[in-house]
Amino acid sequence: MAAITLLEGVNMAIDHEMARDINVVALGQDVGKSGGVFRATDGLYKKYGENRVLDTPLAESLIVGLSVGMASQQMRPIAEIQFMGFIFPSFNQIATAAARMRNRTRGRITLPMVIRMPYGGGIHAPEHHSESTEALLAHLPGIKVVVPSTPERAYGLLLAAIRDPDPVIFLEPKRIYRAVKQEVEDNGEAYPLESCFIDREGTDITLVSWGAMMQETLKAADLMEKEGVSCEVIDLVTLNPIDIPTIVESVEKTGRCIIIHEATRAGGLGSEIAAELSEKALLSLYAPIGRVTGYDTIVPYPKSEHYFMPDKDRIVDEIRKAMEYH
Amino acid sequence: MAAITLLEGVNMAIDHEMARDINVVALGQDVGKSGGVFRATDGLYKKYGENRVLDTPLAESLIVGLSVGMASQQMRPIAEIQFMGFIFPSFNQIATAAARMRNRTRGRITLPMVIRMPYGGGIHAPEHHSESTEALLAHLPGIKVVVPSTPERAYGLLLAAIRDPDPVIFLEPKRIYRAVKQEVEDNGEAYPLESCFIDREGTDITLVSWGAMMQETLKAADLMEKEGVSCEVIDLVTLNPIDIPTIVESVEKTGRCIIIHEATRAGGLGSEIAAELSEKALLSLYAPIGRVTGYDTIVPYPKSEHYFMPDKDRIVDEIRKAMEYH
Amino acid sequence: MIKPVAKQANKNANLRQTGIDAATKVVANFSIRSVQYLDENANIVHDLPMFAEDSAELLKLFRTMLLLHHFDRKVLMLHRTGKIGTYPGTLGQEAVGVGMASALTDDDILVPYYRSVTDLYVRGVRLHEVLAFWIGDERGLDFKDPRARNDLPLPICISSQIPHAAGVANAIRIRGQKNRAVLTAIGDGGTSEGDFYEGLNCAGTWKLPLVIVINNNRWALTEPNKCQTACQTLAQKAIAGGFEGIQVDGNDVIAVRATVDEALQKARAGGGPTLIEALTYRLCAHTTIDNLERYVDKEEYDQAWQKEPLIRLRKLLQVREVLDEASETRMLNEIKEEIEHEVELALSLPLQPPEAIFDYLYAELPERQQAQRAEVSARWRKN
Amino acid sequence: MIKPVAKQANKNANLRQTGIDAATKVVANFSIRSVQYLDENANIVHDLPMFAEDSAELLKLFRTMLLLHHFDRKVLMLHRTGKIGTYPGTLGQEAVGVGMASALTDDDILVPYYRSVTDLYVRGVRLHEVLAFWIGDERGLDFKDPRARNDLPLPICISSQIPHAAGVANAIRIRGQKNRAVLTAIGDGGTSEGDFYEGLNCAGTWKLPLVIVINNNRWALTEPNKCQTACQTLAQKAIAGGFEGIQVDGNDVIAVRATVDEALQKARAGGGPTLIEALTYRLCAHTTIDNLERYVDKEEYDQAWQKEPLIRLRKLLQVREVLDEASETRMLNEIKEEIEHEVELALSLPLQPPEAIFDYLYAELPERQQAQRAEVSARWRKN
Ligand SMILES: Cc1ncc(C[n+]2csc(CCOP(=O)(O)OP(=O)(O)O)c2C)c(N)n1
Ligand SMILES: Cc1ncc(C[n+]2csc(CCOP(=O)(O)OP(=O)(O)O)c2C)c(N)n1
Ligand SMILES: [Mg+2]
Ligand SMILES: [Mg+2]
Repeated sequence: MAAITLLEGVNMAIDHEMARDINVVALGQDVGKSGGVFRATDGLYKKYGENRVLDTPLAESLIVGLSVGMASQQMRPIAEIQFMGFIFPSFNQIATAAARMRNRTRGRITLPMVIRMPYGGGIHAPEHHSESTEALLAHLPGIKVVVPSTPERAYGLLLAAIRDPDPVIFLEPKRIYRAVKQEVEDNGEAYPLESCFIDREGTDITLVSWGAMMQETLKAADLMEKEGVSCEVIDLVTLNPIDIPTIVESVEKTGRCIIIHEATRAGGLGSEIAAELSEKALLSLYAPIGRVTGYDTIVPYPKSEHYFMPDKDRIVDEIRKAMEYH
Repeated sequence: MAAITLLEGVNMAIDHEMARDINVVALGQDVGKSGGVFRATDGLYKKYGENRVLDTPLAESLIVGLSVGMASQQMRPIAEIQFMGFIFPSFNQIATAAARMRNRTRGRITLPMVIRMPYGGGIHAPEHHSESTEALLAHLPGIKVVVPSTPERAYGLLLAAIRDPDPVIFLEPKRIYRAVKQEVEDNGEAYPLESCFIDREGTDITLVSWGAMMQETLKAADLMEKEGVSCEVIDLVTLNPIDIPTIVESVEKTGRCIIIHEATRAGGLGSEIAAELSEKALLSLYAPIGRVTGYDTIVPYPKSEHYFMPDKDRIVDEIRKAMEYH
Repeated sequence: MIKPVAKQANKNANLRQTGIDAATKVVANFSIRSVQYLDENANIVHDLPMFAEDSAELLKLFRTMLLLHHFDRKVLMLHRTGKIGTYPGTLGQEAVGVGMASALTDDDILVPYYRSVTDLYVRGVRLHEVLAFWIGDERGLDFKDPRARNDLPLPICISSQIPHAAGVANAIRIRGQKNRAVLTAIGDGGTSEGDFYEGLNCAGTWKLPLVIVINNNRWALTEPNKCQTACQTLAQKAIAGGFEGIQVDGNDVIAVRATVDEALQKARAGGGPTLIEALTYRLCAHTTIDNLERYVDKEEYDQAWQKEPLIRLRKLLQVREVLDEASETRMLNEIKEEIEHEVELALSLPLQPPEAIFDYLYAELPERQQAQRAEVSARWRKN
Repeated sequence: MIKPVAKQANKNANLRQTGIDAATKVVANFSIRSVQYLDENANIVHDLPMFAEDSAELLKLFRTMLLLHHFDRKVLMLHRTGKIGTYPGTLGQEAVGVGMASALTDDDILVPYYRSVTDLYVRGVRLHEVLAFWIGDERGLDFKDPRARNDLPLPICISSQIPHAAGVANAIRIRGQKNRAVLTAIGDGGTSEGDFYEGLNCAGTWKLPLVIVINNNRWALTEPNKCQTACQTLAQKAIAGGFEGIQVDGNDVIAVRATVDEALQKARAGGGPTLIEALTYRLCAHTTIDNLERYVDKEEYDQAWQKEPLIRLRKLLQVREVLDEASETRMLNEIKEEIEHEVELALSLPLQPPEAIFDYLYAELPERQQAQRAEVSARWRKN
């Protein structure tokens, strides 16, 4: 069992399911012969041929629309959108077709499909290549939205996404595509798509994050530990549905909560979690719920991106503020 | 001065600005010769001609993209999207072009443009004709999002939107297009695009809503008044930016808050307001912040729409819950 | 530093006289053909296809068209009496849907567009289902006829069905199924949307077993063709997809059926897609809630009635002596009975239970929605 | 009840032999022409346009192309030494951008695409500006040359510029400005996106003063033309818009310039849009961070170098005795100086202040962002 990256975890899951189920096909721009811009589908074209790993025309609405059509005939398409910044041309197909087919046909036609894409900043990529607009997707009933933060979770969650009978959006934090290696067994075991992970138990404050921000959050928790602050760290993993009960339980214990995400603050998913807590755990709160997020501005170009991105320092500051609140 | 409907307020504002400024043009599907499906542009084609009131091809991405191009040359396009449910094909043009032009050219090119559309349910319209996805728009920095709830506000806010130097999304609650009449003077006076309205002062609880839900909210406030509960009612009006200071001030006074909107709950704008309050007014809260919203499901077809839609009864229940909380 | 050249006014003037014409050679030629068998006066302008020799067959098509014709009128009445709201009629366009769908086999798949009642009916979808959908009940899209079980539901988002149809066709291609093809439809206005072209382009690139029929009824809501396009034919849009486009007289059901039939056979045999523009006329308003008198030229409209598809087929059948006034009256009575029955079924459909707004969201309802479902249940069961 | 017909296997078989062919008539014809003046061996295959008689003029074009050619190589070096990240080169495609932009007047407007460094350069945009954009500084799009002030910035979203270009052209049309037209560009891959067609369709419908140039460099990232389209020419996409499409040898700068020039004149005169497909080859990788050896056929690539646009123009200029080795070396030295200077300017550009991430969001910054701006300021000023 070799140590693999998150990216390799993605590849391994797709490979596993393609081997297992002839109905699974991968499609997208450059995913075929060349294996994708990040190599997420590397080797699959050679292994499964051009009928199961399809280089599509450069058209995102088409890619999702094709997937809807294929899934309606009991295939299991895994579509790649090259970067999350380019999901918008396909937004109509996601919102009005993919998310609704089961509902509008009263279950006659269902869509077992995955739309996966690299997302988030921090790799000094050009404009539109650093977006983190998960809140837009998580607001749409009828789809699921999932984000792994480790190689092992990438593998187990993507397996689950591919097997899920409904459309799943799978967001891959590209900043940590190759950042960490982990031993992951190719055992075909899928994770549930409705549970978060408590990555570290703690008693003073709950930190909720997902994707690449988990790294910064864990670093901040380490730093605070040295100051004697015990952080409970939750990897949210599923953005729709959100595992609110686990978060509420944690906050009932710690009395404080900070949510960390890259996305713009206003209307970001931090708001949703804070709102749920302010409803379900109000009396447990010793301090206002903090949100450490991208600012309410457009993701800056690479040279100024660091001003925008949450980092461990901003998280630490917010933790201190919560701990000192009275 | 005649009493006019909200729809006529919209028409009057467009007319006023077209008369005043040759750069103002209206465009969209069916807006020209026939005056639009709801008649929002009625009479303008005849008055200003086919060069200023344009029947576009049936293509939403084009409509917004055209507006971006025209605005970049100092025209002031007012684009109509026929129903909010059909905004998705244009989402890419809104998010990646309209919202960012000023920022990405460091102010060299700016886009004084309006995208207006009827939104919301309650008129027994077919699928996709009852959407209320304002949260998706309000999450995008670089645009403004505005919703009037009365004829007079429709007029004053739309004037402001047309004159604004940046892109404004103008959402028209079609359920009350013709519901109320009000005397509105065609005086060219615009409202600011960053302030909410306190429609009723109260001391026990703050109700925040917008659009057609204002009607239900005011009804609920009336009912509660009879039970001796004094509601402060806020018409949010601008969804981006949100006038948080006014809401915080109100909640500091009342100690309770309920947000009412048609849109789906998870990731709806109610979350954003609740999150801000849970941060800025936590210690003033006597009760959890309530949200009365559409459920987390797809807007049902007309026959079942009433199960989904917030109404005065649901608001009243939530107010009682907040008042009884301890 | 040598500066790039910006103005060339004089030289341009010279150039203009000579122009680039002399320096060009033709590298590609295309033409668009048009198909018609039966003209508006029921003259047979070309030898009929085999199936049309069979009068019983034509009589079936006639009956179906007549039924849909009268269904439209019925629905309009229902609207006037406040029984139903928005419904997009197919008056005048019956030959398009009936002709195209009658060329399908059970193995083929239909991907309808929102105005597709006629093709759906041929496919076995019952009128009360379509009506239920328009009245506002999701169950209308849960098509019950086995032939239509895999057909896609009506899409409301104009043009979004074209990529779906390409996807269905792609599934067939990938699976190497040689007995199947996909048939889809779209309006003339729909050809302005990006999704239409993206699907066309992909269909050509992958040689998909797909036939796309444009119901060119000359109107997109209140906008006539000229607001949508500068093209002399919509069939020529296929040239941008790199495959054949063909025009057909959409009021000649024989031509529609023959053309679609041949295109489907080509598709099944691996010959790739075809775009078919069926020229017809929307003799009804956009929907029941629209008033066409506001924007349609009366004279144009009256002329269009002269070319209406039932007239010529009726004449042909009368000449062949398989139809006369008496038999048509009998037919009409039967038809009206079916329509009444279907309308009754649609209007008497009991409401779905309140909980149903959650029950088809996911295979398994997440906790959050379970709680909301319970809330809805409690609220509406008590009342 | 007569049931609709689903299967017609036997009859279909018969029909197939006869087919609809006999029942068709041709209703529209189209052809695509191609323009070339100078072939790859510098043979003049057609009488040159006026401007090309002027050797000084051609020398300017040559110099500009040579400069951009070397700029590309310089940027690749900078990438290898870690000084810059992603940059999309124009190696091999210099004649497209230089040829098209040199046909513009100052009154026209350019709507570039993301790989548009060559046309922008001709327009007066400095190389350090384009470089700054790619290095990750928004100021790169704040074009300083007066000619480019109204030109649109580089768009990263493929194809999104086409509706913008149509909008700019529409502003010109509405204002009745007869001295202006809009020139825009797109890649071959970009022709698969819906926005491309929506813009095309509108340009045709409204007869917009718009010229669209497709830089067909045969690749869209790692996908060759055949992954994008079944069309034999991309120029034929114009037929779907109802206007003229024309192909041009994109390695023949004279042909590009002449064709675009004529199309712009037509546009200014109210003759409507033109689509021009310029056939060239991407001799560089997709961007500096891509490796073309992984997917490009070596032989095809080597052959493409033989047709590269500088070779033939150099030969012509040498024959005309306005260029020789010595003068080209001098030219190259000057060019390299300009390039070094521009690179220096780009790399030495001081960072924008932290607050600048807020300062161009709206004309007036809302309260919420004002507070965030203060936070950023405090955080980054103290460090
Ligand atoms: C994406 C989208 N935009 C707008 C509409 C509103 N709309 C419904 S039908 C219609 C006109 C369609 O015209 P056409 O495609 O010619 O079809 P027809 O109605 O003539 O059958 C419009 C604009 C819609 N349903 N979907
Ligand atoms: C909407 C969108 N989707 C995907 C991308 C990623 N992407 C950048 S360039 C490119 C290929 C473009 O090919 P082509 O249009 O031929 O232009 P070229 O690069 O050859 O100049 C892709 C897929 C993008 N920038 N925008
Ligand atoms: Mg139509
Ligand atoms: Mg290319």
